[in-house]
Amino acid sequence: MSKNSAKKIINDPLKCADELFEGLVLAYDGKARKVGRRSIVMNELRPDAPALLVGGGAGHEPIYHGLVGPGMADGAAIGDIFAAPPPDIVLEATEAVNRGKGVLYLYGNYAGDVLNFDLGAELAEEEGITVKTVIINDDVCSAPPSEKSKRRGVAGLVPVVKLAGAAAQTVDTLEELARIAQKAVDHTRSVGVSTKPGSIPATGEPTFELADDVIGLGMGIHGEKGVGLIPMCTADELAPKILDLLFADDLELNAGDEIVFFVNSLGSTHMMELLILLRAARPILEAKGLKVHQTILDNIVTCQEMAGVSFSITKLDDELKRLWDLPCESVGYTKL
Amino acid sequence: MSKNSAKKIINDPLKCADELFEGLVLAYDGKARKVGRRSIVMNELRPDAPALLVGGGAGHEPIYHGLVGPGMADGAAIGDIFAAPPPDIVLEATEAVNRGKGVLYLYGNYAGDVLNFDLGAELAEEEGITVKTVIINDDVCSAPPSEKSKRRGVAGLVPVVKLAGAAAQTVDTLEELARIAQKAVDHTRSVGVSTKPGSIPATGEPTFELADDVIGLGMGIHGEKGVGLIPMCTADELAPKILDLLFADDLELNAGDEIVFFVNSLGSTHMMELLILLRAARPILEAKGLKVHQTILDNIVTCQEMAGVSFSITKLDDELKRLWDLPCESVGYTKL
Amino acid sequence: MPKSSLSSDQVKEMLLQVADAIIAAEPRLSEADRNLGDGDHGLGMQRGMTAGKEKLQELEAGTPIDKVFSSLGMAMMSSMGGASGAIFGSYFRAGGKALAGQEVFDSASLAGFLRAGVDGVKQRGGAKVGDKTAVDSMEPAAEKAAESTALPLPEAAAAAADAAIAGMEASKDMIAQFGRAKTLGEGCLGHPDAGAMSITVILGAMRDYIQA
Amino acid sequence: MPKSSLSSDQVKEMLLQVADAIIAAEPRLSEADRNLGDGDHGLGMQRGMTAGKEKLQELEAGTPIDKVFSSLGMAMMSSMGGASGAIFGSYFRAGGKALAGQEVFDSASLAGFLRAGVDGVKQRGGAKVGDKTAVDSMEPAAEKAAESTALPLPEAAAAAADAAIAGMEASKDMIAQFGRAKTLGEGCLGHPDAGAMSITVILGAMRDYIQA
Ligand SMILES: Nc1ncnc2c1ncn2[C@@H]1O[C@H](COP(=O)(O)OP(=O)(O)O)[C@@H](O)[C@H]1O
Ligand SMILES: Nc1ncnc2c1ncn2[C@@H]1O[C@H](COP(=O)(O)OP(=O)(O)O)[C@@H](O)[C@H]1O
Ligand SMILES: [Mg+2]
Ligand SMILES: [Mg+2]
Ligand SMILES: [Mg+2]
Ligand SMILES: [Mg+2]
Repeated sequence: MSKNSAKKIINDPLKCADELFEGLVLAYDGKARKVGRRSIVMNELRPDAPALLVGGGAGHEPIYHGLVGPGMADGAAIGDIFAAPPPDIVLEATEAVNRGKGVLYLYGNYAGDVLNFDLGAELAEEEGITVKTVIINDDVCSAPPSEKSKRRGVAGLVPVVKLAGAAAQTVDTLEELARIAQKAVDHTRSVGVSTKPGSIPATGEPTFELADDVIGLGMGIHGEKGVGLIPMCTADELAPKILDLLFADDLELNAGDEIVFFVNSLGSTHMMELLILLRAARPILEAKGLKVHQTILDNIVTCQEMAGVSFSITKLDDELKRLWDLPCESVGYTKL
Repeated sequence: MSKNSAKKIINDPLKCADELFEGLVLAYDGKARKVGRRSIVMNELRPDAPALLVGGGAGHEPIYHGLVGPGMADGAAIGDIFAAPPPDIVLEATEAVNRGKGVLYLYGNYAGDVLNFDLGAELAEEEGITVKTVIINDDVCSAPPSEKSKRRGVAGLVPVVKLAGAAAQTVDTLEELARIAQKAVDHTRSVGVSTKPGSIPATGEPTFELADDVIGLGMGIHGEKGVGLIPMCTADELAPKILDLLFADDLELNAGDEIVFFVNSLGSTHMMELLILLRAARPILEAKGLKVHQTILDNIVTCQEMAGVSFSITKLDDELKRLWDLPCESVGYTKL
Repeated sequence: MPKSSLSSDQVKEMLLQVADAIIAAEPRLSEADRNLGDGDHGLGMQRGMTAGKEKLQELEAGTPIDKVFSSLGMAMMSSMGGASGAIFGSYFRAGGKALAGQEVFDSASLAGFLRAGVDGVKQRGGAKVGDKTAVDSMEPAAEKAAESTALPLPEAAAAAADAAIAGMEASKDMIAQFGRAKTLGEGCLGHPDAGAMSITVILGAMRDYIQA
Repeated sequence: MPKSSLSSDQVKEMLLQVADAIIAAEPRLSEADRNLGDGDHGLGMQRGMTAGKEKLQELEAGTPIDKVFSSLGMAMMSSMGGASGAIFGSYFRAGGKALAGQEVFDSASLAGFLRAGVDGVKQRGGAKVGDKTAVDSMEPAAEKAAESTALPLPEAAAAAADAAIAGMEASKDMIAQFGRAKTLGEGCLGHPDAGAMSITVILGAMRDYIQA
């Protein structure tokens, strides 16, 4: 057992991914089941429908594997801590969710995920399963709009998976599902900041350094560099900085537009701070004429030990709004 | 502005309670409204029904005030950080939720809450409003079963408010509502542990000390002393210790009993650890013949900066199970 | 010059100084609560006394003495919340009520205020001497003031303030029966109760005003 | 004694030593990834090589050389996940495939393995020399081995290992175009790529086995 300086309640730090997976299967109370080595799949799947498969590395719970459920994803392929799932896990999950109508892979834009899901797709195609892929790249600060393929996927994945999950309950073809998922991605942008570094359970070491008097503006969910470091500041100062970056991006936001506004905590930032940030952000959204159709405040996209927040905006058109309003349930996000 | 060593994203540390309250009102997206100085009340209330009012100090978000919503509480009276709401706030909330059938006060057993809600009740009675009170005292480690009136209210308040909230949607008299809420309390027990101290925003200082190599077993949600300190240990070692304390208490748990099992994080403990603890706990519950009707894993009862977890068990009889299965929605807990 | 009795406006002036003394003592009071409770006692008292000052300053000149005290109590009760909002609010409200109709504040008024105040607190909170609460300072101060009604006000106030300190000191050896500290058991020993400490600050500031 | 060529069982033995070398280098590899990525590269490689060892040990004596390499690649790919699972898995799988039918492993085999390996990686991941990835060690090693087919295996292996080190050193001056480091821009400068470092460990361990 390696040392673990982060004072976490775990067992063998090298077995965290396997053990949290076993816990997750139990958390679904019999509604989802373990498949193969490390996939989780709903027991009741809508017959003859295209499937929605999500996935990614562990250590960011409850995403992605906590987003499986009615009105959310059909299943998830789960990797090790901070590591995309290997191709054979992608394959086992693909086979289990497929109902003859093909499978949509929906995941965040990281080299490892792209490589492994692509390898998994090749294996699945060999088994005669049609696969389509939509990659989530909502992180505004990771590349300019002209280089969107370089953008990471961060907290915006929650509204995207919710919308795609609703679509998976209603559409009949993989093409339609992929179209809507891609639209949800195209309509979603996020900007995050970090105040305290994360850690990997196996080492317990902070994965990056951040002085006490600075905030990483535009940082990714592993602490990847963003726009730069800014002096530690108040919620009232920070909210407009984040929103300015969102407004400056290429998602057009006009007066009258309806949005989902998601304030995510990276895990060690508490709800009190999310509420105080929401108080700072809402008047700015309103001043721009945006109508918040739904607010989400939660820690759904996290990183071990890390503190920080992100704002995500998803612009709803009529189709997305209809899908948004459908109920969903999962370990990570539930809506009546 | 006082110093705040905890690196939190806030504004004036002395205004946190007011500002998080304003954020919370926004988080309800128009479904609940601000009342008076610092109360929050649902806009749509079931007509001619007894009302459910919860409340307590701030700094433990999303409880209590995040538990307002359909199928949950009708309103909440909110205090300052770690301080029960003053009597006039209790009164303003009471008047706003009352629909002529009286109001049930449901809150955790702390000196300040009892004193202030009692004062509030006296003022309400002067206004001709009937008030009943049910006090939540689920914390097994704060006093022996023979001195239940000394027990604190901790994470068990979530299933209790959920059950009382469902009752408030279905029963017609205050007496019935109080009876069911009291039954929910009587059927609920919690044991918590802490690994890292909390802090008060106004000072940023840790509110208690805890060495790196120990866990506070049975600690309350402000770090109040419990059974004692134990050496830092693994999830597999900790889960049976917590469950043993729950099983040794006076809530009879027999083979075949159905329960709600709630694993709560105090806020800085991440979901990964909750999942690994659930993996350790479930086989022990099953070995005792208990049937988990619903698992909840979340950080709903928190304390600024504090790390730690608690297990809560609510035993469901037929009546409570029927109430449990009703849907509910709130900022803090939602169920389809 | 030491004051042998106070007019209602002087009472108001005295309570404004009491408020400043509590506000200045915030770190010490919070620290005491960190040892036994949740560390916010000083913050709550600061909040209450800040609201109290505002309320006192709004009072018209010549407001009756009982109303001066109970205005402070009401302001504390409705701004603080928490255990001490109810306890200290009740202290000043109940204590003030006992002075209804009095036009000057003298040694007898002090004794009347302290007795009615602690009785109101005991009735509200149920704590008695020895339970390691504010009552452990309130009760000896009230007793001492009752014995001192024949003394000039400056001496009576000094005696009551000293008794409050002795009560706070005694609370170090008590095991808490109320409030958040009640689960600490022997872990309480050695630490004075935070609310009792507030009483020593309040009575100390009253004495200082009266003696100055 | 330096080995001029390896049997398939020796290749297996060599790869077991490669695995141990990577496992031992875990802290160094993770540290390199902490500077540029998410700090888990060593852990992933350790996981992959631990699974690889098990797989290699299960192989029957005389398993063909290409299968020995590709078994390691498969084990890495399916146990690691992450970018490096796909990259290093592809490396050993594609590299191994090039040795189909070969009964001994010599300087030409080394060159064939390294060329097919890096080509497989480039095809899979799209990175080229200069992008600050493992390719920056793989490519110079393959080139050097191609120039060294006339040399005895121990010398060829040493030359390839040195070229890998030079490639890793060169990666310090590159700005990443792939993986998590790609958003760091100039923040990359001065740090070697973690995957390139793994290649130096792998080729160093191969050389050590061949020379011993
Ligand atoms: N029943 C009671 N009677 C008298 N004083 C009490 C009682 N309960 C609590 N107190 C006083 O309140 C103090 C704590 O106040 P404070 O920290 O402001 O409230 P809280 O416990 O709500 O955080 C204690 O130190 C004690 O003196
Ligand atoms: N497209 C690519 N081609 C070659 N190597 C790559 C590519 N993408 C990433 N890598 C290598 O993978 C290494 C990171 O591996 P690792 O840390 O295990 O994966 P992850 O980035 O998923 O955490 C990088 O240092 C780089 O050498
Ligand atoms: Mg990784
Ligand atoms: Mg308090
Ligand atoms: Mg306190
Ligand atoms: Mg990495």
